[in-house]
Amino acid sequence: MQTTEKQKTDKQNSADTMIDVKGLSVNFYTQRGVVKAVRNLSFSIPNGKTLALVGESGCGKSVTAHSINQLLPVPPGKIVSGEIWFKGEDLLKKSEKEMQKIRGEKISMIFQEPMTSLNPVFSVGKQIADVFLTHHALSKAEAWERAVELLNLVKIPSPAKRAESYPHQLSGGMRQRAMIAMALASPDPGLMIADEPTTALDVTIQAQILDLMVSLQQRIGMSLLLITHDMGVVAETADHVVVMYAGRKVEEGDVFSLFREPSHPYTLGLMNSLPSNEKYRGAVRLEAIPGTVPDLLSIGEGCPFMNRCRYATEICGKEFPDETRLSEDHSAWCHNLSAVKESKE
Amino acid sequence: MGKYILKRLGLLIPTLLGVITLVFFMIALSPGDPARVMLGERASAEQLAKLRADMGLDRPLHEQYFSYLGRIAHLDLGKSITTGRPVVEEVLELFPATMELAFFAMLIASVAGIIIGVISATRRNTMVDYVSMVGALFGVSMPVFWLGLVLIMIFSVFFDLFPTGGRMNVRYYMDTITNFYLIDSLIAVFKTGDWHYLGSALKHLILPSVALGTIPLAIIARTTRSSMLEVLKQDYVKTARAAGIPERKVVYRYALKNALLPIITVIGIQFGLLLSGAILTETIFAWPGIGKWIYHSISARDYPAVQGGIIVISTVFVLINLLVDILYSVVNPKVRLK
Amino acid sequence: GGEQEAASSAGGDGKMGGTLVFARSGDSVGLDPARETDGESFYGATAVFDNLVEFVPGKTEVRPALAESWEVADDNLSVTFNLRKGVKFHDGTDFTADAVVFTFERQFKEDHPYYDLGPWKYWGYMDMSNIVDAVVAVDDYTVRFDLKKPEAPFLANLAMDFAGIVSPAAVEKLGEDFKNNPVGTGPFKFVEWRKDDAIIFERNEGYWADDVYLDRLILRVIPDATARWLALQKGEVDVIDFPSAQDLQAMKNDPNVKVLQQEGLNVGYLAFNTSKKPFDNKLVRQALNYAINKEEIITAVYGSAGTPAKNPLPPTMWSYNDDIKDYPYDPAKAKQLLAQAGFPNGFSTQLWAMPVARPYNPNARKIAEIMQAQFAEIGVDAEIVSYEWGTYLDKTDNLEHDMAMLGWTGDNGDPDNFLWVLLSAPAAEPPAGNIAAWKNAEFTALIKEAKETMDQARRTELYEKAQVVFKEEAPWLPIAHSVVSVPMKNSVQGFHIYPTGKRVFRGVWIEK
Amino acid sequence: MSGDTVLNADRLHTVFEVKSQHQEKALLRAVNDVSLTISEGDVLGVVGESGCGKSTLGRTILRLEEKAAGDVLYRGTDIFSLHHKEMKQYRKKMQMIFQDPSSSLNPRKKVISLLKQPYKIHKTGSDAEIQERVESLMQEVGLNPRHQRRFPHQFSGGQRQRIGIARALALNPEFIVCDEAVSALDVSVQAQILNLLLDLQQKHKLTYMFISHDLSVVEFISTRIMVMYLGKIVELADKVELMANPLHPYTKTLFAAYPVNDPAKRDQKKRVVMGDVPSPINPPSGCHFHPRCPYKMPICEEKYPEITEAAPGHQVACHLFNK
Amino acid sequence: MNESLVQNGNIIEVKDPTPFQESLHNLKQNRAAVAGLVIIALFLLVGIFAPLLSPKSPYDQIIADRTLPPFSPGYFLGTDDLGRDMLSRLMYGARISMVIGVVSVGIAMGFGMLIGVTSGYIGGLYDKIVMRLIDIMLAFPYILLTIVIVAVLGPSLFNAMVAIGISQIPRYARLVRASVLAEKENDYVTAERSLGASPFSLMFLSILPNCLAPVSVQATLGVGEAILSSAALSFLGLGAQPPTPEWGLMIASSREFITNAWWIVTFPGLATLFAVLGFNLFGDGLRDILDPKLRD
Ligand SMILES: Nc1ncnc2c1ncn2[C@@H]1O[C@H](COP(=O)(O)OP(=O)(O)OP(=O)(O)O)[C@@H](O)[C@H]1O
Ligand SMILES: Nc1ncnc2c1ncn2[C@@H]1O[C@H](COP(=O)(O)OP(=O)(O)OP(=O)(O)O)[C@@H](O)[C@H]1O
Ligand SMILES: [Mg+2]
Ligand SMILES: [Mg+2]
Repeated sequence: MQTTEKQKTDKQNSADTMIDVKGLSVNFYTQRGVVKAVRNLSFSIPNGKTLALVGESGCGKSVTAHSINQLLPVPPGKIVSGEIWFKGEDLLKKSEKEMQKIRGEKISMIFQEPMTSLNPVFSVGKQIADVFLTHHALSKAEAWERAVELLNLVKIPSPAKRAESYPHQLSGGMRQRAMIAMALASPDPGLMIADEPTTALDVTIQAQILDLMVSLQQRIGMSLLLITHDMGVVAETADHVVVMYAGRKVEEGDVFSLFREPSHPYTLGLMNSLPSNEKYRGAVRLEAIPGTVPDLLSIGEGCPFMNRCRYATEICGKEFPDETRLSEDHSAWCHNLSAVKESKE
Repeated sequence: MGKYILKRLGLLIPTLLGVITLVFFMIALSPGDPARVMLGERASAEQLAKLRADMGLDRPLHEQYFSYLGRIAHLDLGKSITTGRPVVEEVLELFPATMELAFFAMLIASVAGIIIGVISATRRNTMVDYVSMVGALFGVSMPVFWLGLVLIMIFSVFFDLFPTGGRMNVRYYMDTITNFYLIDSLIAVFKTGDWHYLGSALKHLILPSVALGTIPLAIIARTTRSSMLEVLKQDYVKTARAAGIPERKVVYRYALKNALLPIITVIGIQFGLLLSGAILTETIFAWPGIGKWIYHSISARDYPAVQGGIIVISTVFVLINLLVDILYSVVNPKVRLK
Repeated sequence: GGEQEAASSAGGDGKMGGTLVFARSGDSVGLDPARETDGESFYGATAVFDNLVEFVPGKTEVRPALAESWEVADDNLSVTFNLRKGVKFHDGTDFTADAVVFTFERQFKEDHPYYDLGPWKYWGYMDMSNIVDAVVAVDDYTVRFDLKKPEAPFLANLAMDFAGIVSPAAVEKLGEDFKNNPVGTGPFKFVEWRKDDAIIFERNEGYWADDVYLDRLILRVIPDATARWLALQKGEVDVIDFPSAQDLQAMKNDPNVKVLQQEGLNVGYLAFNTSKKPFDNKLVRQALNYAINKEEIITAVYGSAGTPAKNPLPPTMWSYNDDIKDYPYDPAKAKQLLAQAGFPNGFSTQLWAMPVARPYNPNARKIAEIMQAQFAEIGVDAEIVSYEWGTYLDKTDNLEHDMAMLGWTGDNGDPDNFLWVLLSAPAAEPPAGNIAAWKNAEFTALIKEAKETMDQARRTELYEKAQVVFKEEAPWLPIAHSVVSVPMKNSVQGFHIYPTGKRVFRGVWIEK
Repeated sequence: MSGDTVLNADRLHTVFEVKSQHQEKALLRAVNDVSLTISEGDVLGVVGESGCGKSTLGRTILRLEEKAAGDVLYRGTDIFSLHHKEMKQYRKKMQMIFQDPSSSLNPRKKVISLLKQPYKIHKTGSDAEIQERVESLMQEVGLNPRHQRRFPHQFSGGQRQRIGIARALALNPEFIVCDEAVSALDVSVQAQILNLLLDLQQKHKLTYMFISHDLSVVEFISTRIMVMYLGKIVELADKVELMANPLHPYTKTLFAAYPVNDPAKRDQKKRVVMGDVPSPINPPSGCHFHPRCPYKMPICEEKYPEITEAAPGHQVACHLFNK
Repeated sequence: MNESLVQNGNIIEVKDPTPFQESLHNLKQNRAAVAGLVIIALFLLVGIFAPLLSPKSPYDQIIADRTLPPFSPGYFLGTDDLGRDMLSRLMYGARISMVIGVVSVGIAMGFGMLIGVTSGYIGGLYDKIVMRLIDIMLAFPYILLTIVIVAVLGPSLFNAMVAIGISQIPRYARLVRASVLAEKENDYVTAERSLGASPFSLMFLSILPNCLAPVSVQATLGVGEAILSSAALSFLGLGAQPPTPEWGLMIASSREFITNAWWIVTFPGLATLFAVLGFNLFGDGLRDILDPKLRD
């Protein structure tokens, strides 16, 4: 879980790192101007671990995910710099043909909307079987059989019958299970990217899906990139957390220390904004972060959080801070960490 | 499914009743009377009066209306005032010609339109895309009758590739059984081993079909393109790509089947429009079809003929819509009927 | 091509065989000639039916056909026909006097079992009920017509299509369907009718005359005139009807095509409604006559398919008064006359034009456009009005118009068929044949006398005088007589244009 | 649980006619026999899974949906018996704040006209007065009055929600239904809005019905909490009582399903969640929850349990507590 | 949302465009739409200023100068069969076509929107009846419907416009109804209802303006179609009457010249084609601009 630049270089070929993103920047060239959706983002996920990417809506989480398996809409999107090392290879140097082999075969993906992520005109079984057919040398019947097995694995009741159902005949939870099954149809599941897999679901269903994902991940031993904006979900599932704000990484760390010691003013504010926070028992007001997320179009070179930050100083508007390591597994990017720390006490 | 179809067919009746009523009163309200048209410049007053009485035109309107409804209820479309022949007979003779033309035009339009649309969508913002879409825009902007004349001038007169009009070289005395010449000529080929009939029938079909099919072709191409673009943006396409499904398969199997849904609807609508839109094409290509016939019947105030023709066209139109809905449900499991 | 065809001699070898495709503008309505009124229907009927007498090819004279000879009674009140023997209908039944009686009685005897298949329109048009009293079969091959009054054009009437002899057996068998499956004794047998497409006939092998050469005759429908011409150029058809005036020159220049032309028995005119102001004023009517440049109309609309008209009668009609001089095109004079009539600044009016092409006027609306422009020059502001055809006839009959175009095609070659129907005072009562509503005592007296006189010379004199009155009073602006043009492949021989508009395919052969 | 009764719903039913998959008509009982009382100053929190009828209940109480049976009394007046004119007067007193801040604001209207509309409809005051009031209203909800000429889409989600709140406040209502008023917002903004709602409640002495699927939000803001499942009330109690002592198995399930914001506690958590939410068109027989219930008894399949008072002020509809 | 954020130059203010400015901007980006607009503008200008621009009167006949080919002295595009200047007639034709488009579409849109809004909003039995009637009109093929209506009203240019307008009502009615049904679901409607707004103001002042985007696209395309339909009606003799220089009529009345004076037929055909093309291009572009789904 080392993410400093230096260490990453050492580790890039290391056998126990599944994916290593280095200095990723993504721009969108729109009619209104250039949207710098992701800037200089780095992180890595060790084999079999879960990394949670959290942040408010529009902060670049999905863009990051799509950059990894290169499904960004190009144009208007463009990866302007960075490297994405996956099992020792830089994915950004791969051709579309080669990427097609990697997608589904080694990196699978689950999307936020189970309602729209399955093709409405094919049965669920067929869609899963198709993935098998693409990546394995199987007959159609065999592929179907394997699809049914997978549906069983993701705990869909009477899977053989359900395989013949069309997406609209399934409930949201079942659809999301089917999506997971499809993601598992790869022959060599190394990395699974789950982009807000439970946001559209009810809590009771969300709990089931999260349990399922965690147990499957442990069973298969794949790495998981979990994208979410729900701190609760992070707390329950992640090993390591990257907090993003307006395209930038502002804090990252091991899940326990990050929740124990949120250090960046944004992370801190985020935690304080949660009404479920212990300290609000009986209180009548929350400690909210004032203001709103800036428009990525109009953002300068400084810290994007500065205009909502009560610790902001002059320097914040001029340059983005360097990494401050708080402990071995915990870093933050803020000019005024000491001030933050002081006020907490 | 059966129940659904029955229900839809049941809806046909009030719709047709509405159409019949609408036509009846509109024609009754329109100036000019059929007796006058029939008798021409030389009619005397007594002759006119007698003919009007014979045709029941002197009775009060509501009486005429209800007696007409009564006959329709017995599936009797009456007799054409101009020719005195049963309307059903005339329709059976002419309608196949129009159907054949419309069907063939639609076939050309659908196949070419879908291909062009898909290619444009997958090569969005390339030269191919621009050229096809500008071409398609020209297509929908074309006055059909003018296009027909131009096509004849170019392909028939200048290059001498196709006949100027008609359904078949009249010098071939082919037996007409179904009045669908493609079918009849196939039967003839079967019986005589002579391919001339089929060749001639096809050759005669091409120019009018192209003229008639241009607008639908353009519309289908455009619909296909935008529908494809829309579908290609959907999450499930992203899912398929993320699962490593090859791009060709994503486009032609995953996306196209979804994109077909609006296209089917458009094809249905266009087919319906073609049935009546054929009036102009039929006139220019001397095509003995029902559109031209209805048009002439309207100018001759031939009530029964107009009514009969419109009832038939409307019925077919409604049936095509039903067919489209059924087809739609075959492609789209969401509305698939049990 | 281009020159007129010399009459080819009948008989001889090498003429037999072949298919002739004749392209025309519309389909027949029905093929029972007594029921129908339109030329297209007659085209089909003529091939199937024979009459007792027939017109000499290209003429209005009458010659024997199914009747080998006839005698007119001294009192002119009956005609007895001696029928040709051994003639068979296409259905194999014999042609006898009974068939003749059947053919005619069904058209006027209200208790005839087939009277109800009518209306028998031409019988009415020709006023036959007031002419024919009875048709009597004297014996199997002799038929006598008893007349109510002496009627000079009666024989010519019998040569008209409505008098084609039908097979009683076939009518009895087919009933109403007879009009779709006609059976006569004519040169061609009906084979098949493809609605709005083609009617197919084949040669009647047992025909009583030996000048039927074509194996097959196909009447094909091509509504668009230019399309017909293109089809002829491409050889898809052999003869075409009603060519567009615009294409005539090209046709004449085409080496593979020849154009037969003959003046038609018709007149197209613009009638002034003399019952309305200001057309009740003779000066106004004359002024309007002076205002129109007919040459321009002919050039622009008729091309070489029309000649300017000065009289209500066509020039091919006997008693045509060629001494009459037309009003010259003289806008200045027209203006002066208008001023004299009290309209120095002209007036506003309506100019009605038929919505359809007629034999006597291929494009009334275009003529109206030209007239409108020319009237404008003398200050007359004419709004062009057009109704759907049936309405148009109704409204003109009821004299609702100011000025209206219309025309007439002669049926039987008698001047009375023009002048009485179109210009007599009795015909000016609505529904008026005389849509000028012109009630001129002198004119009506002249043609009434002519109608009742049997002496041709006297009649000619009277009609010529009437035409002088007409010209002076100017109830019409006669526009043109159309020239019938029939373009065909050079190989088509023996085709004749009939003044009455018939299309006869007997005697036609194809040069191989 | 303080003052007079503001609103009283008695055996309220709301039914929709819907088309089932096979195009057949079916009845959907979105609100099924719901009785509740809201007193002045109360914040009644309503939780439940998607589709359980929370919004429909809120809308029916405001007579924005027609009831099928039962009564809604607003300070003793049966609002469903009122004529259009009378109802208009009552509309001033009861307002609604919606979930989706973008769809609840007419995209073609500028903020100023959106906020002036309530006054225009009720014809209160001159143009100048209205203008003044609108500006102070904007200030009150934390919007810059200088932005009054902007269109809704030119604001952020949180700001749009503030516009919605301002509009609801315009006519000085007494009772506001907040239908998922903060669900669409990011947590940081959500906190701002929750604060605002609480401030306004105190300042204007408002009564809220607060609908949300997020337990933590409801827990934070409510004085009483009501849990719904498939159109029915399953449990209703004072907040403190309910959180400390949830009785209904569904309530327990629901509470257990919410993730806890503390990774340290994740291994201690025991989940009891199972199965999917059944379709409301065709709810299970007997107790709607029985197919998912770990404590299922034979009677649960047959009979819907009566709602009973298990503890003082703690109502629950479960056979376990039906003596 | 911007100005409070401006600080130290980190956040650069981007002024939010009004919806109109945004649409205008998008329009400028859409080359097809601009091309369409240019064509429309061209035809409009020619139409409006026809009396000033046209070299001759469109009605003046010089029979002696009939059927002169293009580039003949004095006649840039030649003359027609009555010796009238083609160019002038085409210019006046532009004026007529624009009027046809506007009037027909105006009728269709006016009634269609009224029907669509009311039936979509009110629903219930009223909606059922109205939609049944619309279905009947739709089951009645479009061209035949116009022909029958003209048969009732009598052939004239104005009646043709009315007929085309009436025949096009169903599409607007359906379009608006569908939009209303979708719009009705939006909470802003509920919100205004909860404020006590009257159904009238909800229908016409709140919902309808939000349904105008698809209507304006349809209307633009509809103008093109109306021009085509009117040309077709004139071609059948049911529309404009001579000597009106309406393009369809010009084609119809000179059809027979196609073999020997091509320009008389070809120019009105091309004029129609390009005018309609202009509206289609623009309508298409408008759809792209107004339909955010298709936008990048
Ligand atoms: N196709 C695109 N064109 C232009 N801008 C885009 C596009 N896709 C994303 N963006 C911009 O990139 C930024 C990051 O978007 P992204 O989807 O990654 O956000 P996110 O963190 O996933 O948010 P959410 O939680 O809402 O899913 C946003 O500001 C968005 O406006
Ligand atoms: N207008 C309507 N017509 C038909 N069915 C409706 C209508 N409105 C709501 N429903 C149905 O009624 C049920 C309850 O809906 P409601 O919106 O009240 O649920 P909810 O609890 O607010 O859910 P959510 O949390 O998703 O907002 C749902 O099944 C819904 O599909
Ligand atoms: Mg996202
Ligand atoms: Mg809700």
